[in-house]
Amino acid sequence: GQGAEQTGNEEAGEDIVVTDGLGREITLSQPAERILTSYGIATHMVFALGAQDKIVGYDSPSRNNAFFNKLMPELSNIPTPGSPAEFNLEEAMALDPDLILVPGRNMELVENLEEKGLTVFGVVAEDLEQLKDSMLNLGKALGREETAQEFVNYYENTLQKVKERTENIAEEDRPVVYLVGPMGLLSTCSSEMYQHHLIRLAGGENAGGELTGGWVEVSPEHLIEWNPDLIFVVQYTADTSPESIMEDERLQGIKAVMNKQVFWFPSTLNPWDYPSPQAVLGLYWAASKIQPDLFNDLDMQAEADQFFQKFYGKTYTELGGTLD
Amino acid sequence: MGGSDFYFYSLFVDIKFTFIKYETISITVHISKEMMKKTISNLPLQVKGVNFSYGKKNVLRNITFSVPHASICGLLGPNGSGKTTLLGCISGIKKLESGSIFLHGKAVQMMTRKEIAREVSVVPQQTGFIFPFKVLDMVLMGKAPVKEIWETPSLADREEALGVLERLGIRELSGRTFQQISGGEKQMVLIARSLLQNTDIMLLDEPTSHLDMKNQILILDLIKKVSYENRITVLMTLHDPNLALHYCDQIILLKNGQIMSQGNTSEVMQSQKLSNVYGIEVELGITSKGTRVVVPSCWR
Amino acid sequence: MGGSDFYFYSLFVDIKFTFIKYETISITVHISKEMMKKTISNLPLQVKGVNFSYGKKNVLRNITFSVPHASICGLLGPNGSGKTTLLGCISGIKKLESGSIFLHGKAVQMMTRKEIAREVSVVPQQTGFIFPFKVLDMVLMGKAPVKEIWETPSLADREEALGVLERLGIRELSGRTFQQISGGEKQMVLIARSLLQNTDIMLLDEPTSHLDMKNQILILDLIKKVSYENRITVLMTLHDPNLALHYCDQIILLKNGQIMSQGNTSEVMQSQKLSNVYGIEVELGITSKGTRVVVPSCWR
Amino acid sequence: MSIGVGLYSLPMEVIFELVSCKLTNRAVPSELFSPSVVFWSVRLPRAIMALLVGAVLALAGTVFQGVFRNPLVSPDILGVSAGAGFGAGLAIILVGRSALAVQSMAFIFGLAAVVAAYQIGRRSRSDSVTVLVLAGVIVTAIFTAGLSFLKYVADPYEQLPAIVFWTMGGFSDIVWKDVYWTLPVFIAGTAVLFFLRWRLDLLSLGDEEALTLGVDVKKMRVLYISASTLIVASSISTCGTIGWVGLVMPHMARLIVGPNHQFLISFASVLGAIFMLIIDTLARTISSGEIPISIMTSVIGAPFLAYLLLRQEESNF
Amino acid sequence: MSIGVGLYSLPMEVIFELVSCKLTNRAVPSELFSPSVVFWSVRLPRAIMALLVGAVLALAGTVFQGVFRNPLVSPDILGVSAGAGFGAGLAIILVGRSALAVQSMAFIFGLAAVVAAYQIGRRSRSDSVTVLVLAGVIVTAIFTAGLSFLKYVADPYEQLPAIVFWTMGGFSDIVWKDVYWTLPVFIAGTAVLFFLRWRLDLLSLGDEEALTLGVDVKKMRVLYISASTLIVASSISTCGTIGWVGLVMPHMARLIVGPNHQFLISFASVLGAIFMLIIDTLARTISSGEIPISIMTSVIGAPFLAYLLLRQEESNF
Ligand SMILES: Nc1ncnc2c1ncn2[C@@H]1O[C@H](COP(=O)(O)OP(=O)(O)OP(=O)(O)O)[C@@H](O)[C@H]1O
Ligand SMILES: Nc1ncnc2c1ncn2[C@@H]1O[C@H](COP(=O)(O)OP(=O)(O)OP(=O)(O)O)[C@@H](O)[C@H]1O
Ligand SMILES: [Mg+2]
Ligand SMILES: [Mg+2]
Repeated sequence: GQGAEQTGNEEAGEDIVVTDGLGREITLSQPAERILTSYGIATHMVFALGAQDKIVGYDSPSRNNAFFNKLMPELSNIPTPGSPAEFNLEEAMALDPDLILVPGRNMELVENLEEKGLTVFGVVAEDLEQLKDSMLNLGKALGREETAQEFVNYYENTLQKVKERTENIAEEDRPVVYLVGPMGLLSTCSSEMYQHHLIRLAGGENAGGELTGGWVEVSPEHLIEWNPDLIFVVQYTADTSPESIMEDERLQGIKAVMNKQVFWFPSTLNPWDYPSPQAVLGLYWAASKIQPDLFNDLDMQAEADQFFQKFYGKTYTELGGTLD
Repeated sequence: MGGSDFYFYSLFVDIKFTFIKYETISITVHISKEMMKKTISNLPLQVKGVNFSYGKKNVLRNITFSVPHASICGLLGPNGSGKTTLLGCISGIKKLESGSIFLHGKAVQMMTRKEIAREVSVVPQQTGFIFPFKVLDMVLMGKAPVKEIWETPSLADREEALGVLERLGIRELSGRTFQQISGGEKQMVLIARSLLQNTDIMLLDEPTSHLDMKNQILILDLIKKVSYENRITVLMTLHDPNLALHYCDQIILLKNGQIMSQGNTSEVMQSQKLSNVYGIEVELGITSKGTRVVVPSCWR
Repeated sequence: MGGSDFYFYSLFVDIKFTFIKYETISITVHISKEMMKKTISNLPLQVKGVNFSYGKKNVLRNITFSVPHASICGLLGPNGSGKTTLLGCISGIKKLESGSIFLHGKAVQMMTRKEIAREVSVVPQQTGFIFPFKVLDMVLMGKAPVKEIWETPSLADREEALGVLERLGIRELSGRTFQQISGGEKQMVLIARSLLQNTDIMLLDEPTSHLDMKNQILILDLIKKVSYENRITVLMTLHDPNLALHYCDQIILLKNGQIMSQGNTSEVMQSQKLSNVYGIEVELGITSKGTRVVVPSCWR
Repeated sequence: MSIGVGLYSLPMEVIFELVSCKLTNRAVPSELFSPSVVFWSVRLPRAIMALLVGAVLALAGTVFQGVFRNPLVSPDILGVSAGAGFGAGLAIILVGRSALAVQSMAFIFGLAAVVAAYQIGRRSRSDSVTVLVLAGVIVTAIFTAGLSFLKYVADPYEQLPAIVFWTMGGFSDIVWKDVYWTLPVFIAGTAVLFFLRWRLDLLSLGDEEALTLGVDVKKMRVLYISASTLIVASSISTCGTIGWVGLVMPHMARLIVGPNHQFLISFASVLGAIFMLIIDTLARTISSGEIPISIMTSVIGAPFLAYLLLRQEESNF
Repeated sequence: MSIGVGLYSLPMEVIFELVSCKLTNRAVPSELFSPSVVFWSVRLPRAIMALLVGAVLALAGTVFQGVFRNPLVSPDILGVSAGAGFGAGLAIILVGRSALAVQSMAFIFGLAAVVAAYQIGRRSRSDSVTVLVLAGVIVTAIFTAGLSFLKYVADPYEQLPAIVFWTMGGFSDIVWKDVYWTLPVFIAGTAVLFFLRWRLDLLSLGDEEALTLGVDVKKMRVLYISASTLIVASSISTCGTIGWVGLVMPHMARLIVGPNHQFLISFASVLGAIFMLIIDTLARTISSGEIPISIMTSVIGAPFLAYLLLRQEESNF
């Protein structure tokens, strides 16, 4: 890694200037060829941009990710110098990356890396807008502008379509959705979470909408009182499954259980319920479950296959993904 | 002698049991069996060829003695001669290096803690506590050996404990915490506990230390009375030869972990023997009023 | 009297200082000032009208006495009479309820801990420890009062400490841990520490308890010698009146927190007075060889 | 009573009606179906569990402080929490999400950790309680490291949250099944400790003195540790690690009734049970989400302990 | 030496070259630019910090165990970690991510917690160390609850992760600035404790006996606690909470050189420093992806402690 300043003087005209999630301008003399990500979402973005062959190091939690490994079997031989929590500076430097993708919220790490003369891109993608921005900028930095643009277009189309149909649903017509979060049956998303907005966007009402914080613990009493019409269970939850919910004696009086409206939130490959490049499919899926009448034209399986084919080169089905 | 038969029987059972479970130590048991033939008797306390070491430091060497029934035996000797250690061996706290100790003919090594505690009560030389127990609670602990493991002291036990405190003249301390009484009062409480334990054998490690003259006499008179009336055997260490002279029936003189002399008080308490053991000139005198006293010659 | 001037001066300074800082207690100080006019003297230890209570329990009542320079004063009394408490008051551990205590004319209440510890060393009645310190380290702690806060004992101090142990005949214990020595040996070590502290005033709480006859005599002889040679004032509690008789110049008899009698040993050690204090008949006798002894009458 | 309060309002007459339905074996009227579920299946088992866990943790803490003669000891000093956490993690990774497997593994490893600590302590030349405690520190460290390692290798989306969830204590998910499975263990362990309560006084005197009073120190120590560990392990394996109660309740109880274990044991249990029920009731009532039990224990318990400390008439320490 | 090892390979001759460049004030050859950064800005400050933190934690732990006469005491018993965590959380929420603000707030609240604990302890009628420790338990509980509350109200995407990062200890983020700001505090505190080391022997005898030996027990206790707290707070505020070392190193040291604080203090510091450096070197070398420091301390430290325990010739407890 040569410091950015050194190359800056040579041929200023060809410099690539991108803005990262923190609003910082980053200048590259040429598209980054050796990238290091320390953040799962960023790794996802790199895959969605088809730039995974540029990865020289990635975040350790992604190491066991079956989806990544299927797309790129040699990934397991690439070092993992860090996670959002722990970052091995030395190993990162030893890998000599052109660009390091880190979670934008870890300001200290960003500063620290820059001090060492490394080029850092802070990824902030807590909602779909930020996701689009990040994809565009990252696409530019990685020399994948076209893919990024395609991606953004797809996103905007989808969003547009969903919004049109759900925007004007009256509050009382919105089914109450309870989303089972990572800590098991009794954890759900607060109004500050992406998942809350996703449910709203898909035409539902988040059961935990009046809560604040991140993932919040509630008691079974809440659940019974809220009496949700649908229950979504995220893939990465603990100790809970739609089957166990259907069997839970405490929940037998709940509409969702009585009407058998309890589902895994797809997908079996990667969760679609948080802001990652595949999140848009999650929106589609949720909308089709929450407002089946409005989205009866949607073939979720086909949509997913198409999306995966376009951005990952293989269909969702080919990769082994299912929708329940 | 019914008593002796009973002991023989119980020993026999013990030995059979031992053969089954611990085959490797059967030889030791054999030897004891030989010895028992002779030693099975009503003698309450017999110590035979006991050796003990702390690490490499040899502290007791071939200690052999026995204390007759219902007698008071004084254990005298210089500091560090091994008195406390010997008492520890008898009460089974310290594991012997060799030799054996018999309580009423039963080997201490083969008795459970509870069996030992029903035979022997101990007044320790020193104590240290974490929790601020009440004096009465401390004394009541003397009832532990005769209780089943799940029992707690009854009201009758409380009455009995208060009675013992009364006898020692410290009943008014019963509600105080053990940490908040004076040194001598602590000593009295420990003795009260030992009395409540009500065993056939009492071991007392310097029972009169920290006690004032009156309490010393009170305690020793009481022990003498208890020993006589209840047929209790007492072995106690003392540093004051005058007390030994006036209260003990038997004396054992210990020095450097060896018994220098033992026998009836009048035989052992002779100036030559005492001088030898303590390493200072000691003389036995008699006051004009006829009280026998032991005094160091240097006080003349 | 240069010494007295010096003390007067230092008191004056103290009082002025006191006025400035603690205006509220100036009255107390005034009274002391009055008293001081008379009491400022070379008397090493003066106790004036001391009262002390544990909670509501009154333990010391109007205790007033003084100990002359380089003399040995025995503090005798039954268990729980307040001896240990009185020593605690003198060494400044216990806060007085009223009255005052002067060390060489300086009020204990106004001295820092370090100043007190340079004047007074204490051999406690009981100790309890957490860490297994070596005997030599225990003894060396006696050097703390004369060291600056950041200093550690020097090699010379070690030599001195070993010398003291030598004098007490326990040099070979120096490398052992304090937990692993006998009761009497512990007592010797605490006395050694107090000797190393080398103060003008020594307070000893039952220094002879747990000691054998030889060591009792060794210690008391040594204290007597030290007191004489180094002009050291000693106040010690004792339970054995014979020791008091033979080693003390002065005696104070305490009962129920009150002084019953005080004065020269020969004046105080009279059978009537002792019988009164202890509540048993005591008689003073003399052996055929001419040694004076105190014995309870019941031993006759 | 605590079962009346909660987010789902259950007026007393409704509870009355529900109980009388149960007693007379009448069918619940359909409009009371939800209240019935809330009352019988949610609130009651939860309240019972809170009472039980509070009691056993306080009890075990008291016993441990007595056995170790150290006021800073809490029931998990010998590694039971760390062991249980590791066991649960192992079960989640190897077996999957079966609650039974997770609970049993947690239980077994909780016990295993204590056995390991005891074995290390026993093998040391100086067989003191301090050594035993240090052995506990060792075992705790190893199992904690093991759990961290499990987290490290766990699938970050499926297993990791499950592990994290498990380690956080709480009563929100308690169902009758949990009560049924822990109750026998609780009763057995508590009964043992209750019956042995007086010997704890003796044991806390110190080894030598206890020996001369006929207490088989080693055997009793093993008994106390086993019984306490059993109930703590079973509590942890159903409700996760609930700190603080086991350490602090014994002190509160001691400040009130003194150190005599004869009374202390029972009093500490009752105090612990009441405390835990109050805490849990507040935790599920006060705010719209569940407040973690650990926050509540501290917020309520800390000032109470401070009050007791500052109020105490005579030194209890 | 540890600075030679690491994932970024720095052969000895390179280090040599780099040092000689520095000494002679030569410009670094351009091909050594990266190694130079790794050496001077990454590895060196980190190694130095690990040494320092290991030393001060072990030192503070030894002092606390002596002052409290309890082998289970660790330097954060009076609440310094909890306070620092709360302070850091508050800074993150109120001020933002400025490292200076976070570190200073952590430091200040760490000290404040200890002061609070001391004040509670002092106001109790029985002014014993146990009461002080319980006061510490109270303060710890309150600040921990406070931190949980802060986490609860924190923005889940920005502030919460920042708080969580902060509370996990580690050296991976250490830069020279951290060394500069902690060093004076470390030196001052360590010097005080080193000079007062002998008095710790006296204090550990018990209050009354220490008093008669001329030790102003209360004053000394405040001094020891202040100096230790200062260095621990400053360590925590830069490197987060690093558990275990402060509790266990004193025992290891005591098992090796005995309880005499005159030697123990220095030995424990050195042992702690070496231990921490080894741990940190391993942590950053062994795996790709940092192994959390807490795993390493346990994995290396626990067996070592077990070895010492089992090996000890005579009882040290
Ligand atoms: N910490 C305490 N709290 C309350 N009362 C106490 C405390 N220490 C001692 N006492 C009581 O104060 C009285 C005097 O005690 P002190 O220890 O001074 O007696 P003493 O003369 O030294 O007795 P001994 O000869 O037995 O050592 C006793 O009645 C004792 O019970
Ligand atoms: N725990 C121990 N470890 C090693 N040596 C010990 C231990 N306890 C005592 N000793 C040594 O063993 C010897 C005998 O000690 P013991 O306590 O039996 O003496 P004692 O006759 O009771 O003396 P005292 O009259 O002083 O109480 C002494 O030399 C002592 O130093
Ligand atoms: Mg002895
Ligand atoms: Mg006394």
